Amino acid sequence: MTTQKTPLEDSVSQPIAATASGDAPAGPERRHGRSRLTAGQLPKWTPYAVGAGALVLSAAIMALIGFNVAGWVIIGAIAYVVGMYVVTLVKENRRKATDGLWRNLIIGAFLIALVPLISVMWTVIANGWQGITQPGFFASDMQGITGKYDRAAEAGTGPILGGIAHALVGTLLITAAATIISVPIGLLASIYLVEYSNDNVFSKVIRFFVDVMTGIPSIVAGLFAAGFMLAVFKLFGAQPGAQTIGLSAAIALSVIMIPIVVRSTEEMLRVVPNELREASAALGVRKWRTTLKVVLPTAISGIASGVTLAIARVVGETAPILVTAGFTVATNWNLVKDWMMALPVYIYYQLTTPTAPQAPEPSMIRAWGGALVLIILVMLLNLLARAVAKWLAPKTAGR
Amino acid sequence: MAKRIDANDLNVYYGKFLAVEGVNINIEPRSVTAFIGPSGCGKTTFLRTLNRMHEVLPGAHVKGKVLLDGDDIYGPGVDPVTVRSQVGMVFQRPNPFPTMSIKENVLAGFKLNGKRLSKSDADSIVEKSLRGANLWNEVKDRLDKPGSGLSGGQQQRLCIARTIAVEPSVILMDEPCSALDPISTLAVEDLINELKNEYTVVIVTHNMQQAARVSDKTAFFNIAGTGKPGKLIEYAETSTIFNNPVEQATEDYVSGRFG
Amino acid sequence: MAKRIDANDLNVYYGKFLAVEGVNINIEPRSVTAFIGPSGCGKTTFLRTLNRMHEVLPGAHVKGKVLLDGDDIYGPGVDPVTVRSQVGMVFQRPNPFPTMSIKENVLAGFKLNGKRLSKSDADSIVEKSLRGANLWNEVKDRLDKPGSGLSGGQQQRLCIARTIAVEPSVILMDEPCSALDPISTLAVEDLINELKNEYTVVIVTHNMQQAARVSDKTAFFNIAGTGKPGKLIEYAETSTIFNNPVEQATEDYVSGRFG
Amino acid sequence: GGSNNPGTSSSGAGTSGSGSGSASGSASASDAPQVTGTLTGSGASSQQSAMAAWAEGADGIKSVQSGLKVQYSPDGSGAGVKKLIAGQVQFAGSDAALDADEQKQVQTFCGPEGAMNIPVYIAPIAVSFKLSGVDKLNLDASTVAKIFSNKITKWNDPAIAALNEGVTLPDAKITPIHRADESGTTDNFTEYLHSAAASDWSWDPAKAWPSDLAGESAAKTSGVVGLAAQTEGSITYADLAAATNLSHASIKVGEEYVVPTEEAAAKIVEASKRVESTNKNDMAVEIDYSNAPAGSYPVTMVSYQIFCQTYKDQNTVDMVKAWGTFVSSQAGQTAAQDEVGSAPLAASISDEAAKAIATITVAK
Amino acid sequence: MTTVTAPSPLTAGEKGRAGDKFFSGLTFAAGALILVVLLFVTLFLVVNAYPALVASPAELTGESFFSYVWPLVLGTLLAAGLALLFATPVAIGVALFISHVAPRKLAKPVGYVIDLLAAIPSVVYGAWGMLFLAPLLVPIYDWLHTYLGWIPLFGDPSATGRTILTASIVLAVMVLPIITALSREIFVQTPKLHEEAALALGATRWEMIKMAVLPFARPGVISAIMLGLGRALGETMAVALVLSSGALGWNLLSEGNNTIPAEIAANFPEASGLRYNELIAAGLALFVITLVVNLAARWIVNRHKEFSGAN
Ligand SMILES: Nc1ncnc2c1ncn2[C@@H]1O[C@H](COP(=O)(O)OP(=O)(O)OP(=O)(O)O)[C@@H](O)[C@H]1O
Ligand SMILES: Nc1ncnc2c1ncn2[C@@H]1O[C@H](COP(=O)(O)OP(=O)(O)OP(=O)(O)O)[C@@H](O)[C@H]1O
Ligand SMILES: [Mg+2]
Ligand SMILES: [Mg+2]
Ligand SMILES: O=P([O-])([O-])[O-]
Repeated sequence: MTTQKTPLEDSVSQPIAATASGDAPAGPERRHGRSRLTAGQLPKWTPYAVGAGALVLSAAIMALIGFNVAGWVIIGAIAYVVGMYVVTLVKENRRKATDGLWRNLIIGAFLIALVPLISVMWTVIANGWQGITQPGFFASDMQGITGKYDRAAEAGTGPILGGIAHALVGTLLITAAATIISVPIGLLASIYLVEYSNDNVFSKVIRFFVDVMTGIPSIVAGLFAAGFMLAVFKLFGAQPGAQTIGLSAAIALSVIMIPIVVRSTEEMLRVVPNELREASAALGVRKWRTTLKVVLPTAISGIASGVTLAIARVVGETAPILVTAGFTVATNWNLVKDWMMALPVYIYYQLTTPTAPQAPEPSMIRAWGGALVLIILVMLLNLLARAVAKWLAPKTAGR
Repeated sequence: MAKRIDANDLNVYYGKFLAVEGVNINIEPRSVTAFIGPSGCGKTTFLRTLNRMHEVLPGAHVKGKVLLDGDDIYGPGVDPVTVRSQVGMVFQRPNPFPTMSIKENVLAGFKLNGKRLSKSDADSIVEKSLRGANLWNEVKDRLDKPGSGLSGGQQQRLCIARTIAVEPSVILMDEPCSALDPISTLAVEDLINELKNEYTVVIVTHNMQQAARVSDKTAFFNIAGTGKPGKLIEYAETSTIFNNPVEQATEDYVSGRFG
Repeated sequence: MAKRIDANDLNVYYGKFLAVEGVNINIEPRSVTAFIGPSGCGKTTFLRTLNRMHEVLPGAHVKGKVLLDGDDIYGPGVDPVTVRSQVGMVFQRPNPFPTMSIKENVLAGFKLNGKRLSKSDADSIVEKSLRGANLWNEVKDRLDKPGSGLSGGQQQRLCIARTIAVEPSVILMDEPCSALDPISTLAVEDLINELKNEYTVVIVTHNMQQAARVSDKTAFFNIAGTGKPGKLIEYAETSTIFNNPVEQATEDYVSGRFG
Repeated sequence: GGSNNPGTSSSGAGTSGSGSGSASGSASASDAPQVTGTLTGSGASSQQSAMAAWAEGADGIKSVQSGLKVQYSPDGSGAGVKKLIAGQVQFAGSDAALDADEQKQVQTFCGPEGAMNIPVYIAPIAVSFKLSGVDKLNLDASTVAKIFSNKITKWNDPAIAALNEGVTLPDAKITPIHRADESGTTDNFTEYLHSAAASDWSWDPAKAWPSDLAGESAAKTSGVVGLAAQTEGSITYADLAAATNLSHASIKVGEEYVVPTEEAAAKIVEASKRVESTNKNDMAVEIDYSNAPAGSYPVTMVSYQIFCQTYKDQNTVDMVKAWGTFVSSQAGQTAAQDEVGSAPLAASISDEAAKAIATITVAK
Repeated sequence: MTTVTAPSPLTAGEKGRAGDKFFSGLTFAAGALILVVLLFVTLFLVVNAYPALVASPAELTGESFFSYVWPLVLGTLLAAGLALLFATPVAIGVALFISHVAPRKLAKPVGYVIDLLAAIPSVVYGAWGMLFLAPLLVPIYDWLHTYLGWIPLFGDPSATGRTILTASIVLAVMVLPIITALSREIFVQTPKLHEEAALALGATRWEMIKMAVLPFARPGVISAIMLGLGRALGETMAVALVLSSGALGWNLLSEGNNTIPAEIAANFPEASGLRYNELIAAGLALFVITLVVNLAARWIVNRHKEFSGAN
């Protein structure tokens, strides 16, 4: 099985697939008369013609109700999809028309998904670029930064000071700790569900409650972790308040992460073909080894995806971290002592309570800069996960 | 209904690897052609080029022409779907749809035509196809059970039933009987004999006796060595291939101890 | 090394469905036993009970006893892994590990169990096993390529190599040659003959000639009708089964046209 | 390296000094003995900007107590008080003084005398609007109440026009914007409406906006300010210091209209009565809206820091004293005014606060 | 069963079995741990919610806890439901685009690009929603109201665009990558064997998807949707920032409605005494909804249970 399944390359005479299909080069000497295999087929330029027609039609409609570009494109796209369907239906047959319709809808779905993506990314990059290019943005924390400097910065008489060092350190540590806690638990639990439970009642209960767990609001997870750690610390006679540490936040995040890891991993393990398990078992391999060495590597790409999703989810959480790890302007490398800052908390507070209320601009710049860094961080993680997955994944080829 | 197939100078690649080289072959309509040859020589590979299943694999492509009744199936603008609905295929490994019942499996291809099927029509198609594949008696009481709960041989016959239900012009079969017991094999061979009246049939087999029994013409493929491409060595009437082949390699192969 | 197998009153179930009923059989060490019978009669099912692979399927279970050198493999406290490491198996459908190269596939039995092998040991095991499965020449230049890029027959032989690499006491083979050409079939049959000197070999085959050629004893399974359980009809010396069987059903089956 | 912080770096006393011009750090301006340690507080987010000035600023606590580190988590007043009660922090910041119940609960941690509310941050709440062509507006309590209770819906409503002769008001819809989250600002604002315009505002003052009053809302001060700045014809209420890019209405006090300013806000606090408390050092005030002195701005929020009367150990007592005294001192208040634009406490209040804080002792 | 005198050599290998036992014990423990955590969470919720549940109505925000919480419950379900309604078809479309439609060279980068959506923290979605999306939607809402105003859902439009519909759109964007990424991974795992079987029958690409891919992936896709649902139900910050909250109402174009997580996040900081318990009780209510929704979803799924596609 391939890591990233390549599309099946049976082109249905649409431009997007034609470029990729392994067609033989067109024979130089075409037979006289059209091939019966292409008989009744729409000419190649049909999509372009329909597209042009759709845009014209759309322009006409827009002329009636007032022109705007977005409306023109949207109505044009709808007209194109409908137009292609009708033309294919009339000129060819229903199956081809349906195929084309779905293809267009699927491509359309992709384009629709790109719209918010581009919009959000544009917002973040446009606003955040200035932040991350501030000198010292990554190296400094917010110690000593007060509204005075921001006011000066906004007035143009000083640089924008302060940075995200403390928040970045906190986010990395807290997220790493949460990952270290949740991924093994999540993986093991999903292995239990798929490989060991035989679908017994206990596994059904776990599966059900894991689903329920996915719906716990993050703030509740945070409050829970704070309360839990307080109880634990009390048990060991620590000072109240000593539980406000990075580790508490990591536990809160784990409560959010675990169900995501379990659910995604479970699905990925489930689609590993049984014949592989049997092949391994028949060689006298113990089940745990089979699981670790045959099943997991086969599913690794999907598992990596799920874990990345889980990390991406928690790395952006604000409320649970604030109520567990506190709020600080100084860099703290210690997960089990003192307050710790995290990037989302930083972003949230820079946005909502600017350092200088009269001059929020520098805070905004720092906030968006932090957001951009956070996104870049997750993307790097994603790349890393993909690299790991590729490294462990099935060698591709073959039927 | 039956169509002729001609391959001209066909080279078949997996990415950069040339798996089959320079095949020229003319397959007559209403005939049974058998492909024989040692394992790994490219029989499956070549067979899959005849209905454009080959290109489904990433990087796999062909050079040359395959003509279906004179029309190049690799010609510009040709839709592989059109080709495949005319050239059906039974795979070397049985592959019933696991989420479908036995009945749905049989009707899977047929339903694609989108013609509304009355229940009685559907039933008669299912019965006819399953009888054709000699599976009817074994499964008639559990048509609504999943196709994956069948034994290996039963699955293979289910796939045969599924393919003939569509009634394509050409039927390609990749070792259709390798998982079958003699009785089922016999039934499938009978089926092939029957199909020949209306369709063009191409079958890959390791069983020389089977090739001798069912085919009109036989193509012998061979491979010179590892990493080399497979080639069509000899293609002639089945009796010629088995009794006085032109090539030494053919003679060696067919006179080896029979499988 | 070889061990004897005795099944006493074995019933095999898929959930509630009784697939094979009341099998009593004694398989001698250092012998080759062939299972024959029509498709769907339970050969695979029964074979899989001999190394406890059957119970891998959800709901599948057995009643009765299977003794390996006198020890009940279904006895209390018996570890199926221990059983399986003594009773190896080649499946009806080739199933190389897609995550592994050809070489890793052959060594899977060691590597997966966490055994350390020196490079030279590993190389010699790989070569010996692949030669044994008659695959060495075809793949020696691409041992690091994925096992799934092989032809059907090559994959099957790879699975055979993988099984003999770990040198179990008993080797079960489910139609090992069904995807093989005569030459490879011959090689595998030779291999079986060789294995017999040290191991107990059980093979399922649809090919009567093969059964006749390689086996010492033959067991004929049959099924009375759909939904009925498969039964062991007759078990005797191969020559007896093929020349003067006791049961009419056996006679009918083996005298049918051969596959 | 590469740090661009103006003040102390995390390594301690050393100053990298890139932006700071004033004397700081080692130059101990106080005669008080030096204390070292970390003081932890939590509470109102309204104080957060001022907190930055007090805890981090060049003129902040570091200028008198270089060894005192103060950390403050802007969890919200309620959360801050809860944490103080639970003993998880040493002081709380709150937009509302402890009520009787809380005074009782806090005794577990603070000892039998409970805790004291010390006013440290006075903020005028501006009634701010965005209306093109209009940047000056006079309003009285009842008009404000009617606008926010959706009784007046147009800018050119006669009631508004009557207060603003000579101003051309457009025929535009008014979009009142309130806080979506519970907040001290809302509490003070509704308190003002409730007491100054009782007939037009029937709801009890509360941190939460009346749930049966529909309207646009946004989270946090910056949220309402941002939304108002985005929305033509909007009106909202927010901490004056943060209500940038908006115009502010003058509020009728007596017969005149008072522009929201820090001084005007400080004035009303100075004139306010104390609230009865079980702790004799408690300085919680209750603003008397109906008797606002001339020139004072009535819509004003007082934010407190809440300290225990007793702490378990001497070092905490020293830290709290050093901190509390500084924050409520004129120096601390000026620092906050410079940074945030809050109204400084009157000198009399500062002095009183210093006395109250001086009574903090170690628990017996 | 047997009366063995000498121990069977088959039972001798106890040592090797320890690894298996240990590992399966470990996986079981992990599963049990999850339940224990959930038990603790439940306990935490119940203990902290209890005072609000038994308090006299006078001390509560609403007339009773129930009257306080049910509009929030409906608001949460409305927002999450709309979000899933928007996101699911698009997400599955994108997943299919990546796995089966896009040219091979494009598929990987496209998958990566869509993963970007998951990388965006919810605060940023909130900020984007309130600063950018909401104003953008104002004219569209006006348009909807003008032309489709007769549908009760499209009543008087808000002047700011911060409505439940906007919040749902933001939520949809947030759950989209979750559903896409998991569905894609499952689609990709569809056995080639079955895809080829469909193609060889003359199926078009869409028919192949319908015949081989979707049935195989169905349980996985449902799981992905459930994960998305969990996210939509539990999302806090984005909703808190985007929505101009208020009383429950059917008009999607005006301010109003609220979700439980947003309600908790907005009011928790200032909450003290019973108000805090009330908020936690709202959290408990959400927990119960999630439970019920999942029960319902499982019931629907199991009703249509088909043959598993894995083997
Ligand atoms: N997916 C693939 N990628 C690369 N090489 C392949 C692939 N499939 C097959 N090959 C190689 O192509 C050659 C021909 O394989 P093919 O499957 O056509 O053989 P075959 O004649 O059908 O053999 P068999 O009788 O064993 O099925 C072999 O060398 C094989 O290893
Ligand atoms: N997983 C399963 N679940 C339920 N029934 C099954 C399953 N596998 C096989 N069966 C049934 O058990 C019976 C015996 O099957 P088995 O695979 O043992 O046959 P076989 O003799 O090996 O046939 P073949 O020669 O075709 O491989 C058949 O009726 C089959 O349909
Ligand atoms: Mg083949
Ligand atoms: Mg079988
Ligand atoms: O200071 P606030 O409580 O209004 O945020």
